Amino acid sequence: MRKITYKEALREALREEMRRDPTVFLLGEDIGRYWGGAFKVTKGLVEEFGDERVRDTPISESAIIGAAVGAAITGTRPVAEIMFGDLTALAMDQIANQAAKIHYMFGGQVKVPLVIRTPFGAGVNIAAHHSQSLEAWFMHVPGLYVAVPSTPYDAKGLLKTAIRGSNPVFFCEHKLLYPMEGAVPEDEYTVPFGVADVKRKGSDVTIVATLYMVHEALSVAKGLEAEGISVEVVDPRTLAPLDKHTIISSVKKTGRLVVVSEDCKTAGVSAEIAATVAEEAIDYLDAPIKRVAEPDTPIPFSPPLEQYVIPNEKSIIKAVREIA
Amino acid sequence: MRKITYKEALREALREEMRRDPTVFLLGEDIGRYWGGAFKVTKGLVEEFGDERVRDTPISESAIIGAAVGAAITGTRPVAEIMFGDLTALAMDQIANQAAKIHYMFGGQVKVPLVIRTPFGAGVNIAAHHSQSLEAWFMHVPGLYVAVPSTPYDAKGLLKTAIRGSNPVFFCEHKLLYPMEGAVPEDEYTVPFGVADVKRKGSDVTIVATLYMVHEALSVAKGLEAEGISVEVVDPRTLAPLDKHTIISSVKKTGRLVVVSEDCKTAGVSAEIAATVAEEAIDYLDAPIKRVAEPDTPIPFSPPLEQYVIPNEKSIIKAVREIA
Amino acid sequence: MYKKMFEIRRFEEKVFELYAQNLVPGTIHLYAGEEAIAVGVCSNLRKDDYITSTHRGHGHCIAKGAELKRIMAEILGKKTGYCKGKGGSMHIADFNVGMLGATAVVGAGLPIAVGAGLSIKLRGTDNVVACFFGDGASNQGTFHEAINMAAIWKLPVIFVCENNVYAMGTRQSTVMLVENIADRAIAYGIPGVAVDGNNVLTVYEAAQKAVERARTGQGPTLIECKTYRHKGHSRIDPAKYRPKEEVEEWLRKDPIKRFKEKLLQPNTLLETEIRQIEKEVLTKIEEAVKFAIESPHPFAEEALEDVYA
Amino acid sequence: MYKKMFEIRRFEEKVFELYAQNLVPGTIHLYAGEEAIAVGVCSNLRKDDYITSTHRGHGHCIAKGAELKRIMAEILGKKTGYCKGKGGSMHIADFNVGMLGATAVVGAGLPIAVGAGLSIKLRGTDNVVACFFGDGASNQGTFHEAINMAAIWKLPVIFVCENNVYAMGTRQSTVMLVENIADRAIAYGIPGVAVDGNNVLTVYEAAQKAVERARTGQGPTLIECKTYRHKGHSRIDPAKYRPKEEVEEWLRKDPIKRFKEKLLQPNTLLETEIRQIEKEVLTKIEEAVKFAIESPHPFAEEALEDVYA
Ligand SMILES: Cc1ncc(C[n+]2csc(CCOP(=O)(O)OP(=O)(O)O)c2C)c(N)n1
Ligand SMILES: Cc1ncc(C[n+]2csc(CCOP(=O)(O)OP(=O)(O)O)c2C)c(N)n1
Ligand SMILES: [Mg+2]
Ligand SMILES: [Mg+2]
Repeated sequence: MRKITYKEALREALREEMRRDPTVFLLGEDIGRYWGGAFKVTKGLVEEFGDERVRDTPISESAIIGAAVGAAITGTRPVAEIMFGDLTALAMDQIANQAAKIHYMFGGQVKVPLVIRTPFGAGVNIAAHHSQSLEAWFMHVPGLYVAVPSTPYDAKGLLKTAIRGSNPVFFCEHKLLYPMEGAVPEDEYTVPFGVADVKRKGSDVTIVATLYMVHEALSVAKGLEAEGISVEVVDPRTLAPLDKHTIISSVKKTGRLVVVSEDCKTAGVSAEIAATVAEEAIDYLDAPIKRVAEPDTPIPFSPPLEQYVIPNEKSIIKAVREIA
Repeated sequence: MRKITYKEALREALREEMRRDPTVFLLGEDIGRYWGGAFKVTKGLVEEFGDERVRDTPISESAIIGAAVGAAITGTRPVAEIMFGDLTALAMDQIANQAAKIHYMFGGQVKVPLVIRTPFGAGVNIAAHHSQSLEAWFMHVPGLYVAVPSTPYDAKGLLKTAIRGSNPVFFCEHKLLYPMEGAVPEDEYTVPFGVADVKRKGSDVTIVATLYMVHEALSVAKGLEAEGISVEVVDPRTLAPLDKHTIISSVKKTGRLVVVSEDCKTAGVSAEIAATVAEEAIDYLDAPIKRVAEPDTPIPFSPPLEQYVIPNEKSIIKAVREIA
Repeated sequence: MYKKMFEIRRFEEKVFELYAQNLVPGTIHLYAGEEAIAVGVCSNLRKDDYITSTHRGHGHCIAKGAELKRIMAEILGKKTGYCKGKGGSMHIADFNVGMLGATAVVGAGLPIAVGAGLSIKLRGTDNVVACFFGDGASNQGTFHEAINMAAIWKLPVIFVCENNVYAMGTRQSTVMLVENIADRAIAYGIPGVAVDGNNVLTVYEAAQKAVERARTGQGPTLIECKTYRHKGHSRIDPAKYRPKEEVEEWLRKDPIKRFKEKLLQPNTLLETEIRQIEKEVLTKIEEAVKFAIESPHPFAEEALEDVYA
Repeated sequence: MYKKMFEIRRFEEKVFELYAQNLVPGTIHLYAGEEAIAVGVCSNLRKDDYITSTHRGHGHCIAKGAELKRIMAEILGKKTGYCKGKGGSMHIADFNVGMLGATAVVGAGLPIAVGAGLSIKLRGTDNVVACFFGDGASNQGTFHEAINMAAIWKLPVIFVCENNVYAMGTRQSTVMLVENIADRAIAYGIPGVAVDGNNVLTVYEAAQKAVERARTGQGPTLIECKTYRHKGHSRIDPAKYRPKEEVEEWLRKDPIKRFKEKLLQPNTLLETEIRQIEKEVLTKIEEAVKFAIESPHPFAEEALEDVYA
């Protein structure tokens, strides 16, 4: 199968959906003609779809999301880009109090088909205001779906599902994944929400990981195979809805769970997954649940500091060894 | 000992600290002369301390917190009030990206002695935009402390500690607690951060609960005593720092854990506490960990709907019975 | 227009009564005294035009054509309300008449209105959006971001600032140095007008111009309507911060009384006609109350529905 | 002032060089071309006055008197940097000289500056705060909320908008309809002036007035300085969105060249004096680079320090 990058996969999803449905449009800061988005995901789309549907905005994050909400409830399907995930904090009211609650608050009268795309993740030395992973904030907001694609295939398929859906989707991308290549069919496909993907089968330990951490987990799995430790890597692909079933089935098989997530440990993604298993499948566990996540610090700038806080193969292996 | 309300206890803490330290001041919407705060916590303070130190602001949540940050790093100790916890979403950047990160990002050069007070909680039929419990968002932000007092005693003592400290404190109050009475000594005292309070001793099941849920848990404990089930109720009092030691000690004793928190279940406070125990004390557990929390819905308006989603004695008892 | 104004007034009085009888859960923010604005603006709108609203939204709903009985049922938390009891007084919406819903986060409606305007432009229809908000809301960052965005994209949005002198207990003059909020339009390069918000004809004319401008693709307008709420901010507020003389002066400027006097001048409406209108309204309201009171509450389990579409 | 301006220019050129040599991690936003603003403003400030800064903050630091070597060390991620390597190019602060730090969230510095102004007022000192931000930042909600707050409380804040025509690839004229951002001051009832930001004397005078106003308790001023960045937005940006003629025209208006020409007019500085200044600067910068390069990186475990005070 042909290989394309994560970034190209996202762009293809946008292009195909914009071709298919004239009500789909994009808005965000510098996503258009002169930049194509800070990470170039939307590059080239303005040439095909014009300035109206690939719409550059002022630096007004609240109004970007608010405008997307207003557009979504009146017959269009906006896909908003927030240039860095950290900046979603500026639009938190529009995301959590408006977009996510409108369907419910108004008794189901109206749908809010809206996608918010944003990159999370550290690793490129741009410090505390441009490197966070804040998925957990959005997981904690009922009414939102949260997608976390780790491969070009998932990125394309999930984004298409997000755009076609009837609910607001918080779509998390990852800076380090943009250039990563992977197999993506030429033919039309979508990836459903709420269906985890077992990225590697194994029998001794389950690792649940998301986004960039899936790849670290896969490397670890490969490495440990030589030592005779068989690791299963489960990628939930969406955090809301969360495919508990696949996670729990894996744990039932392996009896051991390591949850790996790049966000800060306390009250992060790994907490929810660990808690779910502790609640629903504790009897199958043969060892404590391990969480591998960023320690509770802002992301520092200097490379040795930054590398120290990002979870990596080493920290994952350490956790696996502690329980395997 | 004399009894005063939670609201009065908070007011006393503010008054005493403002008397003690002239750099302490308050700011917020309608906290002053004409209103005394939506929940009247600051009522009467303007008469003693004047408009400058009990400062009414425009409806500008971002600038309220931003101004508090700027004031905190230049020699004063602001206590900002956000009228409803739901509205902290509007100031999320200033809270999470500025207040919480300044000390770290600038290499420890400056302290940020700042308190943000806000009421959370449902139960008074004011619907989706005025009833949330969002503590977990702030627990997930390194650099912030998060206080969750459940009694007048704790409210006063924790608020004094918050104001005297060197770090930004996100201080969660609860609407239903404001009128609640409790014993508060006349003499000066403070309550340290990171020290849980065992609100009731027991040996069969541990309930960890916060804010209003502490009282529901205590009622449950009392009720179950008659049936011979001995429940220990642990109130962490601060979520960051979290007193894991006390929680784990209790679990070691009882072997059973129910975590009760009013926020939405997914990625909420109860997830972190459950995950911590699953990670650090799983071997002492004789049963699955139970979480009692709001289902993942916005808070509905109509009383039967609202009552249905708020955790209560009934839902706590159910959880306890399932594992005890 | 008189009918609608009277309808809102009597509706709000009724809500107040029901509140006193403990039939209304939560809190209420009454629109009484500000009727000329919603009615003056919405009388320029078609059914398929949009509005966005605030915590003080009953008047907007009624003026845009929502049904009294379903509004009342919602306020009472009944299953037959517009939002099946999930929204309540501060969150009423009726998408059938273009009422895009009330948000209780002050200022949050402005960007949403901009989005509706954007959608109109993208879909190429000729609808417009009226966006209601208060003097207090105009100090929110969203005011700035949203109006600027509507301006640069020439969106069909009419920003209607209901300046009722106070935001809770806070006087407008203490939280901004401009006398007219309308003057802030300069910052966005769009027209801004300040009008007597207690005169429905003045409001009507200002809105007419703005709607015309919007419908013909010339972009947004900021209209500031000077008005006053008759009651406190919410049910619990005795509004002691307002000087007695100020309240009396504004009560003399009651928009309904004034409009009625105007209508009673020779060659317009007869007193009997007005009485007839008023009677009809009263009946309609009684019916709405009856409907709302007799309607069932939602079942508790319905709380779990409608989280996702 | 010439010295400072030249210092900034050469410093930025050096950063650019080091970047090319792969010695600078992350990204950089150079201040080259805008030196007249930081220097013209900060020359009116005392050491105990404050400034707040942005992602494009090296110039602000230098103008306020921070040490070149510790700035450079921070940019290189070294332990001897102002923030021990935790901040980097976008987050430099030096509280000893009243530099309250750079935030990389566009517009987030404005409310913080207001808070510093509030603290000055409450503590009863006569300091002032200069708050730097870009044209792009002036569409953020925080711009609106913060300036309004400073205005109503008459706080000693000078809002300095560095209008360099672009926010990344976005031209100012496409995201606001006002020609002068300074005109937005009207919305807050404070003075607003637009000045040639490439003429250090003009900037100096405008800032002088504003500082005087602030120091004497008369409240804030909004100064818009028209300028241009010589390079792209950040290191990766070739800035192809800028018409060639535009770039050339602005390069002709280079603030340093212009100031130098002025200084060389009879009765001011001699060419030899200027050369002397330039020489000193070059030496200082070489020293800074040497210091920064030779400084150690922080130990990895230090990442866990400084989360709480
Ligand atoms: C963002 C936000 N801040 C504060 C509140 C609490 N609050 C509700 S209404 C109100 C006053 C609003 O004043 P204004 O915009 O003038 O509208 P009015 O009530 O006068 O109609 C406030 C402060 C809120 N709901 N939302
Ligand atoms: C709130 C926010 N939105 C977007 C960005 C990404 N970003 C960084 S700099 C910049 C442009 C800022 O433009 P301007 O304020 O004019 O400053 P300049 O770079 O021109 O000095 C953008 C969009 C950001 N850092 N913060
Ligand atoms: Mg008002
Ligand atoms: Mg700029």
